[in-house]
Amino acid sequence: MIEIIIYVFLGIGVFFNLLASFGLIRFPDVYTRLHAGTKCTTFGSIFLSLAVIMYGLRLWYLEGFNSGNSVLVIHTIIALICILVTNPTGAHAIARAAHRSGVMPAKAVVDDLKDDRKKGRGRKKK
Amino acid sequence: MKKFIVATVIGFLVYLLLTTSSGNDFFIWSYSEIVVGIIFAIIVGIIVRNVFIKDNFRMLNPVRWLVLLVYLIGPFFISMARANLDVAYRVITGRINPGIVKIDPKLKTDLGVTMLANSITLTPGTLSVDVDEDKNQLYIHWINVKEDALKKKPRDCKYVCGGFPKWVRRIAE
Amino acid sequence: MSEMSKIVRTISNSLFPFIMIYGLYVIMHGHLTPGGGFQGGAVVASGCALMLVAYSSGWVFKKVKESDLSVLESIGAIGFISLAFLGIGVTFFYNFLVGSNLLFGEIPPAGPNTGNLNTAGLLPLMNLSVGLKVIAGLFAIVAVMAFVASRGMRKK
Amino acid sequence: MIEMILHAALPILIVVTAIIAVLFKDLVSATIALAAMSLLLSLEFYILQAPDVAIAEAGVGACLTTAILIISIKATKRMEDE
Amino acid sequence: MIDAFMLTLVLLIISIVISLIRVVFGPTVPDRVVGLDTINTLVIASMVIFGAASKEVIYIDVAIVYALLSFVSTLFIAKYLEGGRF
Amino acid sequence: MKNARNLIAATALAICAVFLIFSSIMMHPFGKPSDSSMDDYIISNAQNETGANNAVTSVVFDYRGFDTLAEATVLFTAVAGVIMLFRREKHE
Repeated sequence: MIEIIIYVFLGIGVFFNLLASFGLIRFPDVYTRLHAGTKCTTFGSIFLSLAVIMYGLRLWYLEGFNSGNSVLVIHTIIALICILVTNPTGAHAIARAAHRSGVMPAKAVVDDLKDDRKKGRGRKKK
Repeated sequence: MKKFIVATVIGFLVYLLLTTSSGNDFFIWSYSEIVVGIIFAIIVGIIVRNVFIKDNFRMLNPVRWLVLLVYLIGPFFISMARANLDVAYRVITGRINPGIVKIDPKLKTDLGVTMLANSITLTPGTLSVDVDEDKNQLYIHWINVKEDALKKKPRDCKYVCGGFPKWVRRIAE
Repeated sequence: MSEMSKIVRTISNSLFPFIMIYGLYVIMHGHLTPGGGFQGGAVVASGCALMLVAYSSGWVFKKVKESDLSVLESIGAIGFISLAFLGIGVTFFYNFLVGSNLLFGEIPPAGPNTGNLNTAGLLPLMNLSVGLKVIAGLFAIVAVMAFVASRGMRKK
Repeated sequence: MIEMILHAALPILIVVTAIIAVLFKDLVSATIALAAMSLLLSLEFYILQAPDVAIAEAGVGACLTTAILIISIKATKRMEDE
Repeated sequence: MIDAFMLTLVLLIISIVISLIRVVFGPTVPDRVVGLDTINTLVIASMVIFGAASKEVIYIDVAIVYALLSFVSTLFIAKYLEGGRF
Repeated sequence: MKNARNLIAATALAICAVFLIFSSIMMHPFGKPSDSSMDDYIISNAQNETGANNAVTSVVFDYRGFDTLAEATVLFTAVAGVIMLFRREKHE
């Protein structure tokens, strides 16, 4: 039973990771590529880590309470938390750097940030 | 002094999490691990006490952590799954309508703004690009701009991030 | 404009103690798990570089001076060499603590096991001194270079 | 069989990223390619079951080397002269 | 079970190759950084998978180190691109 | 002139490639060194003699301690050089 759950989780994780790299190729500009590259890899990594956590819990149950398998479960949870914290922050840093270095979104309907930055710069010059 | 004690206790708990199943003197830890962990936690607490906690001790309340857990498992995870299906749809069809909008979530603390920005980055169709340092307003790249949202100048929150500011206010303020 | 945005600063503040605890864990468990003085020292130095990039080099040099970093590195080097000299009664680098009832004196059972921290004699102490040396040295290189780069930009 | 594929594919990727890092004229792009090479090299060490070297490569190669190179580029000119 | 993990690892390597195309042909520098960020997360995921596949408990430590430190190099490049002083 | 230089470089590259391919064909199988007496000694005795579970650390810090000493010297020299090169002048 639990093996089927592990297989399903592995399948979902690999599907979303592949989707992320295809989205990276297909989208037209930096910001939409960040959408694919951040969300899909984070979601896929969550499911891959959940599969490993299930596997470790199963080993922990089979081999007894004092075997070393608790390290597998807890360290995977810590790695998952690190990914969840650092990944969106890195995406935010890249997006801000791209906008400040002059890469504008392609085919944009509305761009409030550009207008506000232009206004602020004008005020500083006066 | 209070900052030092909080940083030390949190460092010690993290060290205990890292060294599970090292013996069976004290549950699944051995005494030598605990002694070394206390020494390291004191060193780290002395170094980071002014950086780790600025001035507020709101997150020490365990009820807030419980609400955070409920938030992560419930609405956050569901909207994250919706986000990924949305991205899959856009990868296959290639239909986008992007723009950068400005919203005013009316949050006061740094932690609240950080949590809201990271939640927005991981949920459907939105990505936080920049933050106003004084007024805590967020600039958000939106992959599919709706016409209704463009009427007022600080755009309406409910189109972009749903009920997230309410949850974040309950957790971090 | 020398600091990064508010989100990056908040995340760096809450991640910095965790990186330090993790690096000290890698240094201290060098004789049980993969890692050791050099690896853990590189991890802690990278954590300090995270603070340097989130704030600025001027902010870092208000907290710690480069002469302090030099002193820390020298303490690490002297500790390592004196630990090696302590066993000069038999040979240089003689591990005299193994098998005695002093600090870190036990001998683990043969074969694969989860391990006990209180083993291996001089090795944890040497790991600690090398770790101190690597932390101070690598962070001093990065911080001094960043400070000189920003000062050169200001002069123009 | 699957391990053979891994041991054949990863070194080819490492060589490709190294050649890219040499060929770029923009130094920031070359640094990015070098960081990607360092990541893949660490994965190769990890698959060859040498986690000690993998941690050292992670700390020094992927983080501190990138930092030092970026700081040096900041203090000098960015584009390479023809 | 082990075969499933190894097959997952091969698929992750294929996805790393596809992301590498964006690093090579990205028209601007931020595009290349996005590719590097994606490769970071994929490498962390494959390290976790291989640690479970080889049944070595202590190998997961390397994945934690990578998850913490790859973020720092991304921040350095981002700070250079937005023109801030170090 | 430039043509001749390219020719020499191509020849050297070809010779190097031939030797590398030959050595990779003649290489030992993975995990089986040609002389394994030293490895066997360390694998069987390291845990008992130094008391460390991780054999790599026992080699680096105990059996081959002088290498680590030299590495520490290299790092010390590098840090001293960088700090001396980028020192802050007092009169500024």
